[in-house]
Amino acid sequence: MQKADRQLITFALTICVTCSVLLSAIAAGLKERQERQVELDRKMNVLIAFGVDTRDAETGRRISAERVEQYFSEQIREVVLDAESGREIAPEDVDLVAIREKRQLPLFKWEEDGEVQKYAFPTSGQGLWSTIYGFLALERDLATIAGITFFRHGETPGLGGEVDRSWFQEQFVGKRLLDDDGAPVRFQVVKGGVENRYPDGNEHAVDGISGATITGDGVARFVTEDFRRYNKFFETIRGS
Amino acid sequence: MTPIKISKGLDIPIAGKPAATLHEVSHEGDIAVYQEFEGLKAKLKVQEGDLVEHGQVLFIDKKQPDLQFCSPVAGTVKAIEYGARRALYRVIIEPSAGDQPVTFNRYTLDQLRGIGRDAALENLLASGLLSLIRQRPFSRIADASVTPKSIFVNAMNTAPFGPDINVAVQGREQALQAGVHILTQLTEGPVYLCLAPSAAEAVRNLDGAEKHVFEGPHPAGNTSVHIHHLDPMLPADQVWNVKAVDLIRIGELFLNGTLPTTSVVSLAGPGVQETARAHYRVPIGMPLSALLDGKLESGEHRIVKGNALAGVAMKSAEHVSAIESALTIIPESEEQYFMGWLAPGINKLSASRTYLSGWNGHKREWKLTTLLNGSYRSMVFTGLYDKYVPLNILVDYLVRAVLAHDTDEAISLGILETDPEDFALCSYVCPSKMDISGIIKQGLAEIEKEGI
Amino acid sequence: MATAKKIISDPLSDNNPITIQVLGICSALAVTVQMETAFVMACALTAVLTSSNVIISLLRNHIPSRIRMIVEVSVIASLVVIVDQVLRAYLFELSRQLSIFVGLIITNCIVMGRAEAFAIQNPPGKSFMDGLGNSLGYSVILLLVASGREILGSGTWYGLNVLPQNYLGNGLAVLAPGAFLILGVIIWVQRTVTNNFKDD
Amino acid sequence: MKFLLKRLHKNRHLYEPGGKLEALFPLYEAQETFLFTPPHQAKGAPHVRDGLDLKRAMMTVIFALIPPTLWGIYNAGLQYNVVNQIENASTMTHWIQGAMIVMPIILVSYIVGGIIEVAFCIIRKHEVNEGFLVTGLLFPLTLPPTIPLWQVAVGIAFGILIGKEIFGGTGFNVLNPALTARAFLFFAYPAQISGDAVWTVVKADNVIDGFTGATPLAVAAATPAGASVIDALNEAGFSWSTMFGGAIGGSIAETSVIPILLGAALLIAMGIGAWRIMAGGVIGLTIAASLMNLLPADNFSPFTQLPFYYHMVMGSFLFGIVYMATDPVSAAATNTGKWIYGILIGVLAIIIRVGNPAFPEGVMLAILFMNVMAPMIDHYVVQGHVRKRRADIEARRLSYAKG
Repeated sequence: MQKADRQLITFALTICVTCSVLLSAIAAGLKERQERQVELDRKMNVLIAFGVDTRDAETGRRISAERVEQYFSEQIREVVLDAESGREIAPEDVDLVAIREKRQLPLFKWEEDGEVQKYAFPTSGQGLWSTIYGFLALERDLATIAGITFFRHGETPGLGGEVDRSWFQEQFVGKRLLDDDGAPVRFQVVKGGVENRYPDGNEHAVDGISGATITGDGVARFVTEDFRRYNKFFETIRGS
Repeated sequence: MTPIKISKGLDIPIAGKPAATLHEVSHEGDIAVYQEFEGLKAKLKVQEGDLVEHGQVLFIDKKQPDLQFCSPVAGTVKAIEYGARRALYRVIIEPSAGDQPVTFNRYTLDQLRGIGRDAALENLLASGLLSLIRQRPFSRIADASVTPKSIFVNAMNTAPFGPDINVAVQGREQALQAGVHILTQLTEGPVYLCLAPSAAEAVRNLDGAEKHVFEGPHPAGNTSVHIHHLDPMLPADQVWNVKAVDLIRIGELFLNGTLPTTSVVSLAGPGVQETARAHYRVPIGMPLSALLDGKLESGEHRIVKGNALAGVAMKSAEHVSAIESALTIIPESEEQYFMGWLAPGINKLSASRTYLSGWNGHKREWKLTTLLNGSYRSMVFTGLYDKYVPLNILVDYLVRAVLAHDTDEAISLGILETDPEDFALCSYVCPSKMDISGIIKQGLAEIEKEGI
Repeated sequence: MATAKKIISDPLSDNNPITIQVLGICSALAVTVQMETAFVMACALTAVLTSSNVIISLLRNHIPSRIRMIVEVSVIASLVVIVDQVLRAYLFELSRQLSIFVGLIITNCIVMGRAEAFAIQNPPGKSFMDGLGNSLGYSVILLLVASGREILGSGTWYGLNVLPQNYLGNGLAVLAPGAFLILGVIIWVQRTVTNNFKDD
Repeated sequence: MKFLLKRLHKNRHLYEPGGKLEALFPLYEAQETFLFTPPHQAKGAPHVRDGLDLKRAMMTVIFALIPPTLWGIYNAGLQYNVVNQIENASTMTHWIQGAMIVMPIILVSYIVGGIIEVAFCIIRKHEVNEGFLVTGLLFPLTLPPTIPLWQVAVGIAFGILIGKEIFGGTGFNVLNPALTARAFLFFAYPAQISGDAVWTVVKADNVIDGFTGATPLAVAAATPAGASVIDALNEAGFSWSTMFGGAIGGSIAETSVIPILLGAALLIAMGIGAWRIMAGGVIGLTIAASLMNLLPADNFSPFTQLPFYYHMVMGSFLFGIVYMATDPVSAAATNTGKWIYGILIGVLAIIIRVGNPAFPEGVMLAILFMNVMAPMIDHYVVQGHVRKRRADIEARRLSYAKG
């Protein structure tokens, strides 16, 4: 082997080793913090669905991580349900893949003074171009919507993209997912406005976004479907 | 003979068609010989004050030194004038009685059937009449060192206006026949004679040429159209062409052995008094003023050497051309019409149907002027031009290739088969008032300079 | 030092990496919807570009020329991964909005281009200046495009309302073609003003 | 009129080079050539010229736009009066009401567009081109009558700046400026223009029961799976004949077929509009829609099953293919190219309409896309022509040589 070649290989090796060691160290050092951030983001969205003001009114900044953790330790309890039986699953059986496939259903309970006041669960589904992700919170009656948030989507800005706007999300508050007989309804996002279609009002519908019929239909569909998934469990609670 | 029918094109219904009558005009005063060939570099052979004989050399072509341009009259060289860049403009000769005219080889009609190429060229070069024969591509004076693939004789005229061969041939039938025989000596290929449906017996029955009749609107009479239909050219081909009216003079040269002194000129156009619109046999080089005196309408006119579509504007102090036998007189105008874009267009001629005249206006005659009828605008690709060029050429793209100096593209689009005059109708109808012929001319010049 | 000044000022207009050399367009389109993301992206690129220039300049006499490019890529890639990791740990939400575009700095022609064109044959001091100058040239355009897009698209600038509340956002400015248009207009204006545009 | 001409000429020297208002010459030129034909003479051959100039050609397009414009005005008023339940509304009140809605839109387009056009003419020192007169009218006619005026201004400004001036002005633009303007509004302010909203001007406090106001295309695109689009259209009040007649909500000039056909007839008769493009568009639409009909109804959106003669009268297809696609600057120029260009517009319009639910109106995008493709189509047509031409000449020479 010639000297030049040896030098070349030595240099290449040095660079490789240096880079990999450096990167591994940084990745390992930051891993915990990054995971905390992901978790924090998820929790933040749950809080939004529960109607917690996550931004400081004056500064407009997000509330601190400690505050979020405080909410979760004091007032929020997370459980995972089995979609088929509708029962809670022991923490050791929780499976992330099953959650993604909606075979296991995470549920957040908002407790005040030891009593559950609100429930929240993730809801997601196809819009026009993309999957829309959000959380839906229900009042104690397990039928009235307490809040909804859509935090990730890839819809057209100005059209379907309006789902992340407050005007759209706020209309959900107070609407009901059960009819008078206690059966789950087909929730509607009404094109052209609820007022026009139902002059007497409709508590199972919200106004659509003009120009985004398919996004609206998608939202209505996956909210209805996800509610039905959880409803098995809700019925047991209502029954008790 | 089944006529070849041309459907694309347009006969512009301009007033002033020359009558089929021939008047003799004589002239005593000065005569002028012009250097009127583009790209020719003249070398003078006389000085001011020299005495010249009828048929004596005045100047030669530096590129083709055998080609001599001769005096149509005996006299004294009164003045030699130069134009831009010290190029020869014209030689003015004051006629006087000469001693002995310069003579050329003389043949009988029968001899001419077989004198051979060299003998034919000898006379044509020595007399300068080879300059009446043009060579494609580039429409330059025929190059004697080239044997053309074929020769086209144009015995028709569809442009407004030119001399009628039926009139010009009267009394000169033999000379025309002699001209055809001479041409057959110059090429190994065919000599095509292209006729109008109205061609007289004398023209129709010419011997030695392959005859074809072309029928249809202008430019059915253009040589490019004839070449395209009879014997299309590839880029390497060379073809000669000559007008039948000019061929008469070539025939006269060989039959008489002296340089012809007269040519037939058509005087036409809306600017000419109706009674004066006719054919004239005039001494070559006579002043225009003498010819036109008393024949024009009142007002300002543009004197055009050639036809209204492809001719060149002349000054009134100039003389009858030795190579162009049409004179067209068009009134000048700067008239402005109120709200022209709104007018129904009964009084304004247009080939487009946006004017009422576009629907039926071509049935009557119009006293057209030099008015541009619009302003210059940028080019818009419409395919409109293609309706007026019966040559299987995409004119818009040819024009664009030339403007972009893309000579290869221009050649593959067929520019070498054409002559600027073929695009005169495009310029005529162009709503942006583009000078299509000028662009093509510039493109041809560029290709000629670069070489194919 | 005149040359140092020129090294920094040249890439700002006369030789701007985006508007003149038309490099790094991909990220200029993707992250300029808001000032905030554009600013973070500009900082990330500045960090990567200056440090990659300095590191490669330091190594320039040792790098065997046969593996020159691969070493440059390794250095740049490592730096980019570090920046990406840090962003994820400390600016989670922004890093999610920037998504893969931070990672794509690796393939950003500006970084590789400066390493090849400048750092490999100049001392660290100058290379630092060059990296800084080009980062600034990139950042200026990025922030201009982002300003245009955020103001037109949402009526805000860096999250602050600059237009009346009832301003109707221009949806085109938010879409990627909007970035193309604004970038195109910037190039048009710059070339018209500096008369830098040459036919052929 | 001689008097007027004299007055014009008296001031001419002010605007000519060296005059006080030299910079404003384009303005002077514009007014003089608006009032009088220009006095220029043909400089060289040909020494006589045809009566047609570009101004006249452009004005012909404007004449051809008059029927749809008049219909648009009438219809805007009619829709307003019906929806707002104006009592005893007569034809005359429809006209007046419509003019009050539509004329401001057209005026804003002309004024804003005109200012930009003239500004560029002054900067670039060339004459005001008449093409802008067509753009300035075409653009507002493609807008819904409910469009806010400021959007009209922003749109036309964008269309003229980005659609035309950035490329160097009239004749150099790749895209049709009017369509560029509309596309800009479409993407910038989709809520106002996507065809899903109420497109009839409604008084704020007067919304009648059951009035949804979606355009036929929006209704068709939103038809649920398994249902028939024709039924859905009929239910929403859009039978084939109402859509043909056009007394429905929609963009100002696009709703009725009859005035557009009138305009098309005028354009073709006068030889200004390219009939090959129009015919190509109709053929392309027919083919594409009929092929869509062959798709299994169960697996695809019900929109695929709509017959072509419905597509033909819906939305802005006819208006687009007659007035927009035929713009000579941005369309294909060769005859074969025009056929291909037209057919592809028809095909693409259907594909976008049916296949892309976010853009129920595919015509605008189809034309813009084909604007970009037109030079390429022409390029291949020209290359084909060159090859064929040479082969043709060689074949003829060969046959001639054989005798």
